[in-house]
Order: sequence, then structure tokens, then C-alpha cells
Amino acid sequence: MVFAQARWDEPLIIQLSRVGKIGFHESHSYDRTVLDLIPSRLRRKQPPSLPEVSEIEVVRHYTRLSQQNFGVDLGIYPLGSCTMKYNPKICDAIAASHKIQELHPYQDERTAQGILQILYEASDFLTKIVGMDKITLQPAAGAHGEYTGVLLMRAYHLDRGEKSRDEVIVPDSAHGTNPASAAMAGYKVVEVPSNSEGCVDKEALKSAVGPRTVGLMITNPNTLGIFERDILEIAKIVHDAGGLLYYDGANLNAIMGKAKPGDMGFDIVHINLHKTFATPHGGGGPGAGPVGVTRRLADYLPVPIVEFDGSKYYLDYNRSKSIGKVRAFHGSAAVVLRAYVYMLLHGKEGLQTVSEVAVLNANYMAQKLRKIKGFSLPFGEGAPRKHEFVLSASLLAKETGVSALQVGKRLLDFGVHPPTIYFPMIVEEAMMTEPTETVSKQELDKMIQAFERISEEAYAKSDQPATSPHATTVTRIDEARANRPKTMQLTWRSTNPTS
Amino acid sequence: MVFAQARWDEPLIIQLSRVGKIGFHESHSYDRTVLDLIPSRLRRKQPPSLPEVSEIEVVRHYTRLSQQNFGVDLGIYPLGSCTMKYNPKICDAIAASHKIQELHPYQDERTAQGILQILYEASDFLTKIVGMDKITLQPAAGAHGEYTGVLLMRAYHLDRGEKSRDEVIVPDSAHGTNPASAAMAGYKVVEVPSNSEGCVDKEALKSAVGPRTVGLMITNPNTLGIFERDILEIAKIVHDAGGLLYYDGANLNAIMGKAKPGDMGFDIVHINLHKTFATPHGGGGPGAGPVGVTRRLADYLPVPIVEFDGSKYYLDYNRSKSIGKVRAFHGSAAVVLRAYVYMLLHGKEGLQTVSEVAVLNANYMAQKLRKIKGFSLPFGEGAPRKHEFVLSASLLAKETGVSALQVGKRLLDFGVHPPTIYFPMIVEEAMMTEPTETVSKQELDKMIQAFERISEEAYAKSDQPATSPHATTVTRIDEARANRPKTMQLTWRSTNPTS
Amino acid sequence: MAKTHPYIPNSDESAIRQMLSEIGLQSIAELFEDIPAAIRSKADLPVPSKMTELETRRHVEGLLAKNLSTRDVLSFLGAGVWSHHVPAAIDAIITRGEFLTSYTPYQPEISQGMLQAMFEYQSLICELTGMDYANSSLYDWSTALGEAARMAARVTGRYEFLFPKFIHPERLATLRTFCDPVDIKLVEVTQDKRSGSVDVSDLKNKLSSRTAGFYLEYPSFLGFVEQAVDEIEAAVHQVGSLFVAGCEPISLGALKPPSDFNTDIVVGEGQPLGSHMNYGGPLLGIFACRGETLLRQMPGRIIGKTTTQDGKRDAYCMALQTREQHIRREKATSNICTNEALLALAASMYLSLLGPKGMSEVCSAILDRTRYAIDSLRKLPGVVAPAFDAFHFMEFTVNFDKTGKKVSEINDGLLKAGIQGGLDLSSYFPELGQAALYCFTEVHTHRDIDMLADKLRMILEA
Amino acid sequence: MAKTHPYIPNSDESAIRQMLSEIGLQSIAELFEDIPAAIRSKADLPVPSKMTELETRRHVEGLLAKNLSTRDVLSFLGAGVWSHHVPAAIDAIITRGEFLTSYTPYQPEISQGMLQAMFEYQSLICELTGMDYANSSLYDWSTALGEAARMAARVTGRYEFLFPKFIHPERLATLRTFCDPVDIKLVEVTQDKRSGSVDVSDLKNKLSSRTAGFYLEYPSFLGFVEQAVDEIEAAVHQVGSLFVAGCEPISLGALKPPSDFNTDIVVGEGQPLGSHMNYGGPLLGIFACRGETLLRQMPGRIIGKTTTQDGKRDAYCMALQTREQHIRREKATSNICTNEALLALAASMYLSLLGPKGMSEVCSAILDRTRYAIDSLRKLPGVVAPAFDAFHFMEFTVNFDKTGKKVSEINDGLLKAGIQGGLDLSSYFPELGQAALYCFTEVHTHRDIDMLADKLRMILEA
Ligand SMILES: Cc1ncc(COP(=O)(O)O)c(C=O)c1O
Ligand SMILES: Cc1ncc(COP(=O)(O)O)c(C=O)c1O
Repeated sequence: MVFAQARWDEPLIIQLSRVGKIGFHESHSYDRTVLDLIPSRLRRKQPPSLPEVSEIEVVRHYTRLSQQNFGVDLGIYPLGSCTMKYNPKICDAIAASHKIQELHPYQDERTAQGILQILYEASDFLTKIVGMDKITLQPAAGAHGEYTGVLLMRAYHLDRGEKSRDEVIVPDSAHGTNPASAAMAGYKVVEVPSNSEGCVDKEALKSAVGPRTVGLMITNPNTLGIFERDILEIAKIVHDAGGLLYYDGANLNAIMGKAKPGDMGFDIVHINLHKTFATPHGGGGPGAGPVGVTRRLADYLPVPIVEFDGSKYYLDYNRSKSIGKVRAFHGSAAVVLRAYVYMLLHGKEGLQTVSEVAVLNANYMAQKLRKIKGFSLPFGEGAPRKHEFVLSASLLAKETGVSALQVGKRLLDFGVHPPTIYFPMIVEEAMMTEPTETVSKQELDKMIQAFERISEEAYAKSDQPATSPHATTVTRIDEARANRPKTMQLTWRSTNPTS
Repeated sequence: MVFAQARWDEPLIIQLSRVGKIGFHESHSYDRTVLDLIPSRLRRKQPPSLPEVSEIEVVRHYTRLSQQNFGVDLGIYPLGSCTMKYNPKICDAIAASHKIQELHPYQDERTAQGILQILYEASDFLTKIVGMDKITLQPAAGAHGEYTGVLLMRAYHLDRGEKSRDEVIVPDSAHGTNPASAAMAGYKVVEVPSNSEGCVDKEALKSAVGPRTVGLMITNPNTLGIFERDILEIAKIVHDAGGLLYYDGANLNAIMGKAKPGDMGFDIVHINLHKTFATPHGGGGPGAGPVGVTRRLADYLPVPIVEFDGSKYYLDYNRSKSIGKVRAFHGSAAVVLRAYVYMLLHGKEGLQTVSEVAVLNANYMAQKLRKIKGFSLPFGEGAPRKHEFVLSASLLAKETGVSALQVGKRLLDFGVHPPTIYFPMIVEEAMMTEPTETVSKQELDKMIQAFERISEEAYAKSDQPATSPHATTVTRIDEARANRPKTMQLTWRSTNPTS
Repeated sequence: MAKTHPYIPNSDESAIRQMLSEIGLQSIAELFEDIPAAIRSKADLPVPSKMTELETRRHVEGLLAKNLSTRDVLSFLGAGVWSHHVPAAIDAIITRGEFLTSYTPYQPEISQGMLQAMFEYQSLICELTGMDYANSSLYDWSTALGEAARMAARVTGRYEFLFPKFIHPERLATLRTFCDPVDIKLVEVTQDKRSGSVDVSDLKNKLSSRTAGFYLEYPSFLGFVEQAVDEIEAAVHQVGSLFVAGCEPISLGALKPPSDFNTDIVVGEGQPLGSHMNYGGPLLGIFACRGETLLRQMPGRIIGKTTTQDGKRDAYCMALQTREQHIRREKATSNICTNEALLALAASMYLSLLGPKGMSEVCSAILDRTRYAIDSLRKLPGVVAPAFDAFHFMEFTVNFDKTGKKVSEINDGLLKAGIQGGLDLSSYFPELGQAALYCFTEVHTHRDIDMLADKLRMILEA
Repeated sequence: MAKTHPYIPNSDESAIRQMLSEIGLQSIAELFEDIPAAIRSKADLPVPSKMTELETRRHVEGLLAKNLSTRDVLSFLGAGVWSHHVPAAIDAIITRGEFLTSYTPYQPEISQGMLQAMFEYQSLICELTGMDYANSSLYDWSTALGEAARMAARVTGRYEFLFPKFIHPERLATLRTFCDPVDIKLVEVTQDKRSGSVDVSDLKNKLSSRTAGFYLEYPSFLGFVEQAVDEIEAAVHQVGSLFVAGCEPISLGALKPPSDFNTDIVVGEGQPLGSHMNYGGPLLGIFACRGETLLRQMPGRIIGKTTTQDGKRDAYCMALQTREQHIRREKATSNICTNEALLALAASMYLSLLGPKGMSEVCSAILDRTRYAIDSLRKLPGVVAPAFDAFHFMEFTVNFDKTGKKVSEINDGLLKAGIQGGLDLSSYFPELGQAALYCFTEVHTHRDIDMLADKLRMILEA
């Protein structure tokens, strides 16, 4: 395997600046003395020190930088919990139309019937996929959906006069956004441990719930990729205590058409459209985190909701029990549009195939990787996983000193992206791996071979893993330096940009 | 300077194939037994052995391959005679509209008034820029324009009953397409030498012209980047002999707004839209090579011509003296559209600035490079060049053994594209360099530094130049092997694709 | 065959069989057997059957065709999302697969491209706003404001947050959902009905040792620009609370940067910097602050510059991750994970393409249109434009009370003439009467504005 | 300032001054002084002044809006450029700067991406056509045909080239301009007016030891597919001339490849393989041949597979350059230099995405529509469809003689109903009467065809 990532030694854009260059057209059509109209106490005296560069320089700079970045379009990217799948190009192509790009959120609804119908139908499809009754498309991401969901729980309890509920329960394997979202809503976070099968410990849960319980936030399959079989029981425990059950939809890719959170007893579900429904992750975002709820929570959803009166689609702001707004306007329409296109392209058969093959790929890989020397699959070696699994490199670390981190760095040398490492925290030297359904067997086999090779290197005491990566744009990075107050540089203003 | 081009070790697309994978959607909407309607003697028995791959694999494959390719968007690409300039992204963005992409050449003219107007106005602008009277937009490239131009000369002479004219004169510095185009039209090619200033030798020209002369094909500035000052005299010599003067527009980028071929006495001009007017070169094409002519040749132009009758635009096929057609339909509309956008964006001021800065950049670079040890600027060290210049590495080759080829290969290691080498043939160890106006001084200086460093390496007897390139996707290629009958492989069928 | 799918390479029978057999299974169903039968779905998903790419495109483009975009009608809407020219180079770059299909750069060595781009984004935002630090994006202006209020409370340990009356109503609504659950009390400060200026005495009355911060929109939601910022800032800092500014970033090409007013936290909407309106989303939340103390409390991802471990080369990686949810969990400064990186990249390109001169150019174009529009509209019978006596940037309030017509009627009339009128303010701020918020940017020509004035005249005279 | 330009980094005064001074000049004018005053331009170019990107976009999109594309009207035009679905992945890739802004790979080490892609294109074309070698593109089908005739003459040393009557008229016209100057005589061979079949006895009469080659379109321009290809091929080869086939490439997903008929040279139009119609250009000339002797005479660029000099890695480079103009000059096999590489890349992606099954799928969709359209149109009063009694693929001739209406009138009527009718053949082939060439592909639904039939009925009954 020969891989080398591009290296361009590209300076900062500000370092390409030279006074006098421009990257825009000056217009001849008016007179610039209008700037003098600005009252002097408001007028900017020094123009901002932005780069002065021409268009070609901007295009070259970012084209070069892009080559120094890894994406799904380049290779396997099995970041567990992130569902880094291939997104059909037609989704982006359709979203490039001015018929979506150049729509204003406040334009007359009569001139937005197309997008409103799309939002309405997407709401309908998503609601059905998760088995909920009503949905809001507004949240901008999963975590934002979580916060919205916790606010819905809060509204529900307050509406029932249950003011003393102030504890949100999360499993110890939960994603960091779950406790963070609960805390944002002013709630205390109560952690429940996992049992030996990696699932929620029902006894611990029973003793955790009570009159202070707001609800339980979990994902199913859980972060270990294991389906919580006892979910109905768990739901009952929570519901009996007067709490609500929140479904973190990050793992929805495992169960579409196979099981619905609604049927499992969940009251609230967020869906990460960028994970399951094909918005490319964009280097970190944008995404979208619609939140579906059962009937009893529907009244609390944020405004507006897209409705249809039999002849036209409209935005319904008239919802007196609504929690209000969690962001401006009506949500990320361009993201929802992509998800809508994705759902049409797949259809009921395709969405089910997505989950089936995502699970097949994960289990294929899990079974192959766990047999490689130094690796293991904690919490039930043989038990089926869903769309992801958490490998442990703890034996390897113990026996050879090569940690999960080093395995990850060494994987980079093979032109693949490593799994998520050191999460969930309940697995030592965790490598949380989610191949997704869009990876071919050939790519899976290549990744497996890379693990084999790294294991061999580790046991052969090669210094390759410890000194890796070698093939990337830069070699191992000094992350500590970026965090030490004395060396920290968070903008080019705190550095010497011309150096 | 740290540069490394991406290396993906990417197999052939056929090697990614596995029976059963598909990259398209099957439709449910009809029955496939229609294939049985094909008479058996016409029906394909074995489906073509095309790859069976999914969409993600196609996208990854070509994304990776693209990273193994150098383009103007990545860096300086000063291929002399090719005008590798930056093309504003808005030109491509506008050409992505279905209002051009999904137009059919035979659709009713009433439904194509927009594109016809664009073709008409582009014709008008181009005609004026080169100082001609009438133009055809049809030729698909410069060479195609040349062939069209030679056919126009032929039609002209035949129309006047001058059947004995059968010699086309070209300078020894001419681009290969000039003699090739003349030969395609059945003409003999007569070469005239350059004089010590690198220009057409008038005495030689005088003795070359005569009753057999069809015409003279030249470019001005010539391939050395030198303006043929005596162009009016040259024109007179050719015209007096009854010949026609053909302008190879590959070098038009040097003189826009500064001088017009029409004013120099040319009868026929082709324009490479992809060079001067912003169609990206596309890895080899497409381009377009409109041909402008003076009044006396206008009747011979190929059909159709875009005309305007005062209220509507139309395609005029009714031209009895026309040479007919040089291709199907009306030319590369999408390429002409980009050129039209480019002309509007630049306007008269901008087009002139294009030429001014193209010439400034070339002279700046020429004067710096010629002073580097081992290099020289034949045919007038100090004389101004236009948009390009031809450096000679002959001294370097003699003194150090490092040839123009090796300099070129070594330049690759700096992440820049070398000049055109070994052309024109009248300069030993030629490096024909055309930076274009879209290169910043910083990039010019970097390229100059790279030349300096290579000269130092050569004189220091470093083996770097001889073993270069090192930083590219592959090291030096065995081109002989690709041409030897025993090792030649021109498709994967002649190889073992699974190896 | 029914299952084989173009986006799912292992969806054909033969691949499935082979993979199953290699891991000792008979069927995919076995992999789902751990789902209790009671909750295993029996029926197909109640969504449509799959469509081909061609069918999908035709269907969805058919729906989209029902929309009228700003290329179909002349629109004068702003109010938080604005129509600007997006240079074509931006879309050409942000659609490149390497950027588009990457995620949070957890592995910095293979993600230098996006990391450097985000470091540049942070730097550019700091140059524009004059602040010390910026994060690499929040969801939108409104959530950035919510985070700012919470951060002000965290930093000061105080639980009152003040805002001016004429704030963007949806931002206020969002601020509420960010503040209510943690008991941050929101207090409205009066603005003068004639000039729009913050009523400084009211502000001073409401400022106290309980005040976490005061928020000012600059320019304001209604387009006027507060002149007494210095005075306001002094009063706010006087009581030890934070001064939070909400900025429309284009205006900072010509207006004093918030740093000049000792602003502590700047929030704003980055959409005008090279992103399309997209019916209101995705958007780009700008968040910047000054000083290290505030930095440590900043929500969102931050990219830092460092070197390789061998010290030989510059490199970039995530910094201060201990503020973030994936490390700090319930103690994180925010729950944000997925952010708006791609729009931040677009903003970087926009600011780089325009540079200092271009920002001034676009500001002057906007001021030219603003002035021309004020001159045109105020001539109409019964129309008051702007309704506030102040300097306006890009947007202003038009009052129609004296025309005897409602904004909704007027807008109906305009729409029939192919014009989308300004935002009807009558339900948001009844005290402003029949008023609408009009927006004018560089995308409008004087002829467009003439057309608006003509049609308005026809409607008002009808 | 007037000169400074966003696409020209050194166009500002300070850069110009500095660069001039470094090379000892005072002004740019000096660099143009060698242009004699008599021909130096005195006045500005008589073209408009520059426009901003925004102005340009608005202006040009305004013009383009006057066009009606196949997304605006239902169109049944084919005849050499066809409406097909272009998978979105193709445009996403071919717009990548690395491919889009590169040129002929004169430096193979830094151009492996495009070289490999072109090698794959050649291979894919050979798989599709069954031929041994393909070049990496010519301009279009018509110039490929011109080159083929010339190549046949070069190879055989003969100077007559035969073609069938119902050839595409523009291809014939182009063939003439490629043959006339080098005295290749073009001879027409009769085709049966009822079946379209080549009149083999006429062909045999015209074949002789002077014949360089015979050209057959397969499927023919009029959509019928010649059945007696074996017989024709035998006759052609009998006299030692070359058999040249012109193919529409999509059809080869279901029709016998030309190699099965011992074809010597295949030409065709690659536009349907993933490129848009673009009002007729750019297009993609396919050119393939069999055997080494022909290979050496092939026009155009050819890419070969080789290794690095150290033998360690596969690599690609241009091969057989001695055929090309930049080496062989007037003795080159063609003058072609710039070609259609980007469209060849699109074709490679198309053939890879579709694969054998997809090609069969699109062929069956086309046959389904063709059959449905024949069934629908033949029911209309006075309409004969198809006019030829043969197997048709994708296109067929509809004769309206008995309706008493002209094609031009009918098409006018259709256009009023939002339909672009078939190509009027009456001026190209008067002997076919009032006939039009209709084209049906996978982009049409049965409902589209019903709509056509309905409107036609209304027009014919009016
Ligand atoms: C399990 C889980 N929950 C929640 C989230 C948060 O979602 P988002 O990143 O869309 O805010 C993630 C994202 O990585 C996740 O993996
Ligand atoms: C001087 C000259 N003439 C003619 C041509 C041929 O033009 P094209 O490649 O567009 O066919 C070229 C192209 O490189 C050239 O440089």
C-alpha cells in the first residue's frame, strides 16, 4: 500500500496578502462618497486587516488545503457514532438550485409552496421511520436536538406541575452531548453504569429513578453497538417513575425498517440528518437534528411547525404550549431537502437495506478484527453488534506498548481514517468502529489488513506505530503546545503571521 | 519548499469491479422483456465487460485520481504557447445552468433566442478584438480552426480559378498544427527559416512565395514571444504573390487592445477560446477555435452563421459559397458562452490589462531567468518579449549535463509545472515559458528561485536533477516502454487487469 | 436483486452471502435476532418505494419549481437573513469532496486542510470584529446570543441579562429558551421611539450588581445604528457586567468594530459572508470574545496553531478541548458538537476575496442603495421612511400609517407585481403601527428600487 | 486603480512599478514599443466596459432565461445529440479543478490522474465496441468520420469512400470537407425506401479496387438498425476495403458490438455518455480501430500504460506520439491537438457507473419508450410510424403525408403546447415526404408520450 497525502507547505492566506491586490470587481455604477454619510463616531477608521489577494490565489490556497484534508470521498472513514457514509451526489446537485438557495425565510408562503411541501413530506417520512407522532425540523444538529428534547421534557413536567423533577439519567457509555444537553437545561446528570453485557444495568436504573427523574437519555443500539434488548423494561422503569424516555438518534442507521424507537417506548427522538440521511458533514457541519415526539409531547414542540390545510402548506406559529424557539427561522431547509432526496432515492426497501448492510459490514469487520492479535471485542465477543462495535486495543497496549492512539495514527499511513478512539469510556483503549453501509467488502478487507499489519509491527517491536503517521501532510502533532498558555496561538494575530 | 503530490496507488476502475455491484438505480416502471424485441442477429450476446462498481467507488476513484493531477487551480503552469491562465469560476457556474446544458441544437430558434444572442454578441466582440469582418464560431479547437482557415484559403483561390496554388508557407518556428493543418487540406508545406532576430526571414520569404503560394501561416508575436515588426512588409510580400495571410491566434493573449491582426494585414485569424478566453483546458479539451476573416473571405465561411434580422437571431445556412460544414451542429456553444462571460467580466479595460500584465510577467521572468547561470535567452537577450519567451538551457546542458528535460522534471519537485520543452525547434534545449497574467509576483519569484536552485544543484553536481522528480505521484516514467511493440499496453485488455 | 443498491456496495446477494459465510452466519436476519420480537418491525416502512435518480430529480425539481426565488421576484427582505452576491469561487471550493465530506478533525495529521481553514476563519473574524478570540462557529446568531447570555452568567456569576426593545423577535425568543431553564432573567431596556436610541437612563436604572450583561444589536434589527455606544458601554462596565454586541458582519467593513467599544462578546450571523439564504438555514453563528478569562468560558470548537512534535513544521489542531462536551460532559461550556464549519469556510473565502477594499466597496454599495431607497420611498404619499430618525445601514423601517393601508395589503399588491415587499412588523412591534422592514443590498440596482417605488405608488394611489 | 483586476494579481500600480523597476523599465508601454506605430491600436477595444461578477451574472442569466430547455418543454429531438440523464456524480467530478484546469499531460509524472483516466476511457470504449484500440477523443462524430475516411485512404492507398444514402446530413457535409481537399471521392449507396436496408447489389456495384472503405451507421441516423451487416461486411472486405461503422454508443449496451461484424474502424458520438447537450457542443468524437496496422494510422492522442523507470510502479504516459502533429508536423495522422478529454472523462464515469447491467437497463428503458411511442403514434389518423419497416432503436421516422399537414405546421402547433416535436426531415430527404425524426430515451415517461400523442391528435384533427 502506497499512500502519501498531498503536502503543499501552504502559508496562511494572510501571508499571501500584498497591498493593492483585489479579489472582487469594483463597480462603476455609483459614487463612494456615501461612506461619508456614516456619522464619524460610527465610522471605521482603519479598514479590517483582511488579506489582499486575487481570486486565483484564494482558489489555489483552498484547493491546496483541501488536498490536505481527508473525507469520505477519499476513503473509508469509520468514525464510530458519526456515521460517515457516502452521500449521493444528486442530493447536493438538487440543493444547488436557486429555487432553494435563494429563498428567504420570510417570503410569502404562497411563493414557497414547493419547499414547504418538501419540509412537510420529510417530516412525515421521518416521523414514520422513528415511529413518533409529530416532529420539529428546526434543530441545527444532534446536540441541538437533544437540548430541544430536554426542553420538551421540562415543558411536559412543568405543565403537569411537577417542578421538583431535576435529574436526567444517562448511561455511563453516553455521548458527551447527552449530559451536556441535560446540564444546559439546568438539570443534574445522574450516570447509570453498564452491566457486563454492555447494556443499561436495570437494577442500577431502578435505584436511580424516582420523583426527581426528568427522564432517561439513551441510544439504542447503544454506543457499544449492542441492542438494548430490555428496552421495554427500561422504558417501563422510567415511565413508572414518571420520567420520559429520550432516544439519541445518532445510531438510527442501525435499525431503519427493523425497529422503531416509538415501538420501544421512547417519547422523544432526535435524528441526525447528517449521519443517517446524507448531508455531507462539511468538515464539522452543517447538519440537522429534527426531534420527533409522541402525541403527549406534541404541543410543546418549538414553533413553527409545517402544516397542510388540504390545499396549501403553511407555517404554524399558533401553538400556545410551545417551548418557543430554539433558533431563528424554520430550520436548515437545505439540509432537510438533501435528506428528503435521500429518502426518495432509497425508498422503504433501500432504507432497510441501509441498516441491514451497515450491520452486516460492522459484524463482518468486528469478527475479523477481534481475532487479530492484541485486539478484543469486550462485552460479548460473539454477540452480534449493530452498525458499530467497540474494539479494545488494551492487550496490544499491555503487551507491546502500542496504544489505541498509536494504532489510529498508524492507520493514517494506509490512507484510511481510524475509528473513534477512547470513547466510550467504559472500554479500555477503545476503538469505536462504524464502517457504514457505503463501504465495499474490498475496502473493509483493506482496513482489516492494515490492522493485521499494525499488530505484526507492534509485536515485532517495529517503531512504525510509535513514530507514525509518516504519510500524512504533517507528522505527529504537538497538541500540548496548542493548549499551553505560553505557546497557545488561536488566531494569526497572536502569532507573527509573516514568519 | 515542501511539496509532495498525493499518492493513492489507485488501481484501474476495472480492478474495483465485482460481479453484482451496481452504480445506477434500477427502475420499477416497466418490463425488461423489451430487450427480446431486438432481432437475434443484432442482439448483444455478451454484455460489455464494463466495471461493476457502486457510485461511491466511482467517486472515490476519480477523486483520488484527480489529486494525482496538476492543474492551474493548484499552481503556476507556464506551458508556453498554451496560455494556462486562471479561469474565473463564474464562467463555469453560469455554464452549469440547464438553460445552456439542456438545449438541443435543433430546437426551434424561437426557443433559443438567448443563446443565439450570446453567440451573436460573442461573434461581434471577437471579430472586433482581432479586427476582422466576419467570424465562424464552429471549430472545436485551434487546430480545427486552422484546418477551417486553410479550407477558406482554398475556397478563395478556387473561386478565383487559381487551381495551381498548392503551397502553404510556415516559419520554421511554427507550431506543429500549422503544417499538419495545411497538409490535411492536401497542400505542400514550405518552411521558411527565422532570421537572427528570431523573426521571419523576409528574403527567404520572398524567394518562397510565388504563383503556387496559397498563403502564409504565422503567429504574431511568434513562438519565441517576439513581435514580428515587419509584419506589414511580410503581408505585402504574401499578398503581392497572390497569397493569403493566416494568423494563428494561440498568441492573442499578448496583444489584446494593443494591436489587431486585421491591422497587420491578416486575412484569416483563428482564436483559441480556451487559451485567451477562459475555458479551462479540461485535461486536453474541450476548447474552441473560432475563425475570423476579412470581407473578401466572408462568403466562404462554414454554415451556419448566427445572424440578427433586427428583431430576432437566427442561424443562416443560406450561403451559397460556403465551404460547407467542418463539424456537426453550430459549434461549442458552452465554450463560447464562457468566453462571452469572460469578455464581459474584463471589458475593454480588462482585456487590455490582460495583455499588458501577461507581457509584463513574461518579461520580468525572462530577465530574471536569463541571468541564472546556465540559461540564456536566445534571439536578443535584451529585446522585449511579449506574453512568452524561450529560454535555452543549452549552456547548462553543456556544462553540467543537466538538460532542459531534467530541469523540467526537477521543477516538478517544487510543485510547479515546467514550461514547454524542446519547442520551438529553432532553440536548443528550449524552455518556452508563458506565465500568463493570472500569476502573482510571489509565484513568479518562487518559480525563479526554483530555477536558481536547480542551476546551483547542476553546477554542484548534485544528482537531484538527473534523478528527479521525487515529489510527484510517480518517479520518472519509462516512456520508451509504452511505445515498444512488445511492451505497449494501450487498453487494459492488452494487460492483465487483475494483476 | 430487489435490494441491490447503487450506494450500498455490499447489497447484492453474492456479497452478502460471502460475508455472512466468512463470519459463520446464514442470514442477515440473524444479526437482528437480538431485537425482541415485540418491537421488531413487521411491516415495511410506510414511506414511498425507491425512485431512480432521474425520477427523483424530476420530482423534486418539480416541487422546487413552485418556489419563487430572488432570481424570480425582486425581494426586499432582510431581517436576519440577507440576499447578497455569493462569489462563484466559493461554491466551487466548498463543494470539493475533501472539505465537504470530512468531519470534525479528530485526527489532525490527516485533516490539516480544514484545520488551517478554520484557524484562518477565527483569525478573519477577529480582524473584522477586532476581538481577540473567535470560535470556529455556532449554529446561528440566535443560538450564539443564547450562549453569550449563559457565558455572561457563568463569568459574572450573575443572573440578569438585559436586551433592548427592538431586538430581532426570533433572537429574543431563542434567547429565552437558552436562559429560562437556568433561571437567567431577561430584562427589556427601552429604546426611543423616534431615534431608536437605547434609553440610557432606563438602562442605568436596570443595570445593577445582578446584571450579567447587556446586549446591543449593532446595527440594530431595524437598521438604525446606535450612536451612543460609548456611553452605553461605560454604563454596562460600570456595574461590572459584560457588554455583548450582536453584529451583522458586512456592516463592519465600514462601521467601527465592536472592539472599539470595549465589547466583551460579539455574536452575529455569518450567512451574508458567502452563504446562500436557503430559506433560513443552515446559518453561521459568529462568536468572538476578548481576553483569556472569557476565552476559557467560550462555547464551541477552537482551532490552534502549533507545530509537529519534531518542531519542524507548522501544524494545526483543536485547542482547549477541555471546554467541550466530548471531554467535559455535563461541565462543558456548551453541548455543541456538529457545528457550521462549511459555512465558516465560505466566510473565510468571502472575506479573503473581498479584503479590506472589497468590504468597503460592498458597504458603500449598500449605503448607496439605502440612501437611494430612502430618497425614493419618502417621496411617496403618506409614507414615512425611515420611521426612525437615525443613521441606517442596509435596512430601515417604512411606516405606512398615513396611507390608510395595511402592510399586508401593500405586500399583496407588490407580490402581484412580482415584488416581495419588506417584512411586516405590525405583529412584532404593534407600537410601530403599519410598518415594514425593508432591506437594500448590493444586489439591488437603482432601477430595481425605482420599480419598487413605482409599484408602491400605484398601490397606494389605487 | 482603473486597471486593478480581480483575476490579474499584478495589475495594481505598485506591483507594476516594482516589477518594471526590477527589470529596468519605466512603463509597460516600453514593452509594446516594438509594435510599429502604424499597427499599434489607438483607440480602446470596441467592446463594452467591464461588469462586476454580479452584473455579469444577472445580465447573462437574463439572456439565458429566454431559452427553453428540455426542463422547460418536452422535447423529442435526437438526431445526433440526445437527451439523457447525466448522473450527478459526473458533474461533481469533472468540475474538480485538478481535472478541469489541467492540459495535455506533457509531464506525465505530475499528471497521472488524467493519464490513468484516459487510459481507462480507451479501455472502456474498447470494451463497449469490442475494438482493439481507441484514441482518447476527437472533436465529434462528424470529424471522427472525416478522419476515418482519410485514414481508410491512407491505409488502403485508395481514394473512393462509400456511404449510405440515409446518413446524418451534417456528418455527410463534414465528411465532404475532410475528403474533398485530398481528392477522396464520396459515393452514395442506395438504401431501400421501405426497410432502410442498404441495397447490397448497389453496394456491390460500387465497391471496387478503388474503394478505400464503406461507412455504415449502426443504428442508422433514422433509427432503424441494418440487419444485413454480415453480408455488407463480407462484400466490403471482399474487395479489400475497410468497413467503418458509425455507432451511437448507448445502443451498444444491447446491440451486437461492431467488432462482431469485423469492423475495422468505429466512430461515434460520445455525448450521450454523461455529457449534456449544450446546444450542440462541445461533443465527444469516439474513434476506435482493430489491429496494429490501423493503430499506427490512427489520429489523435493515445495513452499507454508503462512503469516508472525503476520498474517499481505502474504509470501512464502518452504513446505513439510520432503520429501526432507536435512531433510529425505535416506528416502527422491528423492535426488534432486540443481534444475533448473532459468529455472522455465524463464518458468513463458514465460507463463505470452504469456497468454492463446499467447499459442494458438504459437500453431496455429506451426500447420500452420506443415501442410505446410507436404504438401510440401509429394510432393517430394518417400517421405512419415508423416510416421504415425495420427494428428501431431510440429514434424513428414519423410520416405525416396522409394527414395533409406539413411537419413545420405540426411542430408549430406542438410548440404552442409546450412540446418540441421531432426533427423535420423534409428538406434533408424530400423523398421521405413530410417526415420527422422522433427520439425517445429513458428521460421520457409513458405520460410524456401520451401527452405528445394527445397534442398531435388535437393538431391533426384541427
Ligand atoms: C451518540 C451521539 N449522540 C449525539 C451526538 C451529537 O450530534 P451532533 O454532532 O449532530 O450535534 C453525536 C455526534 O457525534 C453522537 O455520536
Ligand atoms: C501556436 C499554436 N498554434 C496552434 C495550436 C493548436 O491549438 P489547439 O490546441 O486549440 O488545437 C497551439 C496549441 O497548443 C499552439 O500553441
